[in-house]
Amino acid sequence: MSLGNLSDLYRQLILDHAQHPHHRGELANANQTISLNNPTCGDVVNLSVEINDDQIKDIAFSGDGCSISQASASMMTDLVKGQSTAQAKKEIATFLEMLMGNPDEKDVDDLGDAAILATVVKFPARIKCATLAWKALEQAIGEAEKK
Amino acid sequence: MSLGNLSDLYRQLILDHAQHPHHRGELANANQTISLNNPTCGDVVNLSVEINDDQIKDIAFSGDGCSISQASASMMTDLVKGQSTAQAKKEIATFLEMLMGNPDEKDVDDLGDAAILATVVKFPARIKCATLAWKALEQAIGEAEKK
Amino acid sequence: MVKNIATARNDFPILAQKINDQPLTYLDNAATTQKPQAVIDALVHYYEFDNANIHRGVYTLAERATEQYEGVRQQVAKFIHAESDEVIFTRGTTTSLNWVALGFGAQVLQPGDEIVITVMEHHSNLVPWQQVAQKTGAKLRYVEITADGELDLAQYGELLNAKTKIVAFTHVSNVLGTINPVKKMTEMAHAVGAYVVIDGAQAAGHFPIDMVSLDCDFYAFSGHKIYGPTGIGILYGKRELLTEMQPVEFGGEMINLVTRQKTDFKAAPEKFEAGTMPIAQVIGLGAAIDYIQSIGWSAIEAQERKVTAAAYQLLKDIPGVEIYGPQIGSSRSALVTFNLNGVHPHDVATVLDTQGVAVRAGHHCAQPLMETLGVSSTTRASFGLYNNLTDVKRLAAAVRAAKEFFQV
Amino acid sequence: MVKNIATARNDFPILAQKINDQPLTYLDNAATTQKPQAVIDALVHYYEFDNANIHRGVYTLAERATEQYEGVRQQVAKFIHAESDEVIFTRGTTTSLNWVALGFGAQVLQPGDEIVITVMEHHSNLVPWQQVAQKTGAKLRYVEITADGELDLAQYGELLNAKTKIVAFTHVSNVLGTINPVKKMTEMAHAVGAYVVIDGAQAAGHFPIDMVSLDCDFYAFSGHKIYGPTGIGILYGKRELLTEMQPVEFGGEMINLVTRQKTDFKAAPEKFEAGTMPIAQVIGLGAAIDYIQSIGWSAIEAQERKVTAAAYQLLKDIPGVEIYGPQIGSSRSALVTFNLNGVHPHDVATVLDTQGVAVRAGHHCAQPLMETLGVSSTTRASFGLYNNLTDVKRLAAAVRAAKEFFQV
Ligand SMILES: Cc1ncc(COP(=O)(O)O)c(C=O)c1O
Ligand SMILES: Cc1ncc(COP(=O)(O)O)c(C=O)c1O
Repeated sequence: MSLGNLSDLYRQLILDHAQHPHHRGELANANQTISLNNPTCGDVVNLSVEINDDQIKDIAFSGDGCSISQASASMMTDLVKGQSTAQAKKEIATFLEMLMGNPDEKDVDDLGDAAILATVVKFPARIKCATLAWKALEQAIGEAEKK
Repeated sequence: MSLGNLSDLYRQLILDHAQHPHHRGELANANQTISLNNPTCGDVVNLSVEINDDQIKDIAFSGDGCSISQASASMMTDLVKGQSTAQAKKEIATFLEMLMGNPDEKDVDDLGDAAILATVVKFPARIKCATLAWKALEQAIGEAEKK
Repeated sequence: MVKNIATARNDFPILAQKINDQPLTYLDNAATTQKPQAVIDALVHYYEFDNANIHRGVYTLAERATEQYEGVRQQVAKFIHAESDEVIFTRGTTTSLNWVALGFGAQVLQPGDEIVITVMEHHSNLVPWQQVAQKTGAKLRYVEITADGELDLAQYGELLNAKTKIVAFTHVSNVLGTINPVKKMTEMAHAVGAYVVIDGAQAAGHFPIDMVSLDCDFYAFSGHKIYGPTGIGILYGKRELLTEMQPVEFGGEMINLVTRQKTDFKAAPEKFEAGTMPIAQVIGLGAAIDYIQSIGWSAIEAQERKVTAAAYQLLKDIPGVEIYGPQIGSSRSALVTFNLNGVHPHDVATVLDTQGVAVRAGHHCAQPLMETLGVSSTTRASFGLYNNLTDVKRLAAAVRAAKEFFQV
Repeated sequence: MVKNIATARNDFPILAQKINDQPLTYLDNAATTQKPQAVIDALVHYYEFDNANIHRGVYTLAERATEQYEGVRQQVAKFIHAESDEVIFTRGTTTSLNWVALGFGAQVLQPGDEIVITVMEHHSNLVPWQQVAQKTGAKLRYVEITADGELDLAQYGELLNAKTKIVAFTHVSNVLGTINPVKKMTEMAHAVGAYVVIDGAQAAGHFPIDMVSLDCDFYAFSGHKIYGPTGIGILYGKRELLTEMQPVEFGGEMINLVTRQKTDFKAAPEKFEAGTMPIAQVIGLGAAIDYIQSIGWSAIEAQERKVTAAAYQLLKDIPGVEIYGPQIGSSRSALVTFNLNGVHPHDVATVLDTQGVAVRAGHHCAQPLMETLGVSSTTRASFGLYNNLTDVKRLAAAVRAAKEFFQV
């Protein structure tokens, strides 16, 4: 029984993040909390972020979802923790473009581990899983900027 | 240009009734008036009937419709004027059965001129035109019997 | 692939058949159009290769079906110059208009507000507004027509006032053929702060429609009248208004989160698309739009103009024929409605059918207009891109035959 | 023509294809079924020979289309043991249920009245009742399930009281597979004077349904789940209740007489069928019912029972697989919902897809049930008449492959 291009989707790095996600939990001193769900499958991401002086001081996530959504959230939190909100917004845009199949090779390099999620493009039904956490962060930053 | 089986539908007798309908108008001393329309095409029949002692003393119709509906109303009024309501109900049933393609040959003979409308069965879109006046009479008798 | 309008007839398998031993002359396109082979093939291909429920599946077929379904949404958006998330799929124009009336109209109307419609509306753009007027205490007011069968724009202007909340009108009359000045009417309505709803059932498929240029708030049309399958309609709505508008049907797929006592909906367009949608029909609609574009608007418009003008003239030349609606040369679409004096439209249509000519006889779901015209019914010949001068000659010959047969 | 269930697979062209180089093992029949050649042919034939708008035309094509459309209404009536005028065509189960909720429920419910539904409802038989409850001030109450995944009949009995006005439940759970004792539940509801609405989406097509025997007041199902086209649904209603029920959509064809300010509707079923209906889809539905009857209920039931039992057993034998719903041997329909511990259903479904096995992963539009089961999503394999033991073996092998791949 051939498992075809499955290992394209589930690279070891992705499985590692999914099984041992980084920054899982809730922040005691979050000033932004956002829950997003993927209504198609029921994946949920609860993001808690501490944003001060236009900087992501700390970030954590909880919730429930498939290995792609969990790994993606883990990789994202690794990437943006400590970044300025401007920088994080740029990373989010790069990531979402990549998942729409229009990767900007230069920028994609900046995404760290998350760059590996480019392979999800070949599995259209899983794209929403990969983008859920990033869209939550986008909203969280948007809310923070409103204040 | 062949007009196919048109003259089956429009027999001379039908055209005569359509062009010179009998009992057209309204009754001064009607005790039942019913308006029915064929919502598909907009044909309207207004029937006025004088029913006393279970007998159709007088009957007339007005309204607007195609030659089939006008001829049918004219033939029907010829037939039922003076009949007992029981007899008229029987004629109506015979007529409606005939138009559904199940003529009872023996009874059909009693329909007078209206028997010729059997040919309408071959033109399904016109059946409702042929039955409109008869259904109006059915309702009128029904109302009279309620009293 | 570019298609030639001169041979378009051959793309429609149904037109090859004989009716009552005569070649089929199909002139009831305003009721529904025939379907090109490409649309039939798209349906067959979908059912033979890609059929699956959309949005919910993680497997290959479901992805294919979802991608095609959402692809057609983008295609429709381009077709009418709108954004994808402004395009809602419905069962047909009637459903589209009912949803606007109930999901939007009933939300914004207050007692005393006014709804303006026209006497030339199809029942589908009339009864829903009667109902909403009743429900909300709003008042329904009518734009009249002139003797030429055009909307009375002066009177329309007088009707509009600060209480006017919704103005709903047809782009093209399905009886008179009048093409209304919808852009101007929209501007006038917007000037008093009213929302504009356009019934495009008789416009789409005949000439390009452009939401950006029209600037209307809602626009409705049907797939089956633009060479697509039955069972699919479109509702366009401006993005911000779709946000306000409430869904009318509730169920699977349109929700974000359901708990026992409360439900949170998705954003438009998904919030309106409850349950399993007419997926195959959406895909067939996509093929119909492709087909229209392969023929091209200028060819379609020129052909329909030529055929309509010829029909108008040939019918006018028959003594006893009365034609309704604007003269040729006015803003007029691809249909001719007429009566033969002394012969009921039903009888005319029956005679025409024996000649293979399919036309419609009746009130055309526009009873208030019939009343205004002072007739109880009429006969209508309506054209599509495949009709030609031969069809029109057959029509005229058949009307002459009817005249002879009934000796009028 | 009698068809053989053993070769039924060959009647469905889509099943001949390969997915990811594997034979397609289609196990998402609860979402939508595939279509036999006979249904595809009926659609093609309609569009190639008979396409016209119904009811309104005096010409040959319109008569043919009308006759076929009304013929299918009679066919559906026979199929469910009802009268023709008790059968309404809709877009799907979701539309059917919304129309009952809004057109009937909202009419009869008073503040303080109670609506009883169950925790195993699909959102389509849940959200409409939430909405109507909100609108009317009625209270929504839930029947719970037992540990075995069956409805708690004792608690159902306790919920019923003089305030219960409407009871709505699914015939078959689309997640648990439970076949509810709908006849008994209907009797109990009628005993307190409540109306009964049954969601038959997962029942129709799997075993005969009989309106006379069930004696329910309304019953809804979808064409696309019984081997028919997308875009067509059915609502059965008892004749006298359809008279009370109000139309939800307004427009052409459902009216008797329209004047400027007032409209008079036709009788049921016409009063509910506004505008151009999904005509081709109705005709395709007729072909689907013919197809089911050519196979025969006893063959379908036996095959689905065998396949379901085998799937249940083969999955149960895989360590780490948890199955939801009643045991085999209980009253249980043709689906098995499960989870593989430690692997999210989405990931399971993706692995299965690489093996050509199409299953559904998610909440199955039944979030309150998911919450009750304490899971956020599950994997579901659901069967149709063409599935066989080979399909089930492929399913089990693919689940074992997933287990291996994720090393759980
Ligand atoms: C139990 C149940 N009810 C209702 C529905 C809704 O049916 P449809 O999507 O055809 O409207 C479904 C199917 O998704 C179902 O499984
Ligand atoms: C002007 C107009 N509006 C609305 C409709 C209704 O369209 P549908 O029957 O496709 O819902 C029609 C067609 O019958 C029409 O001609």
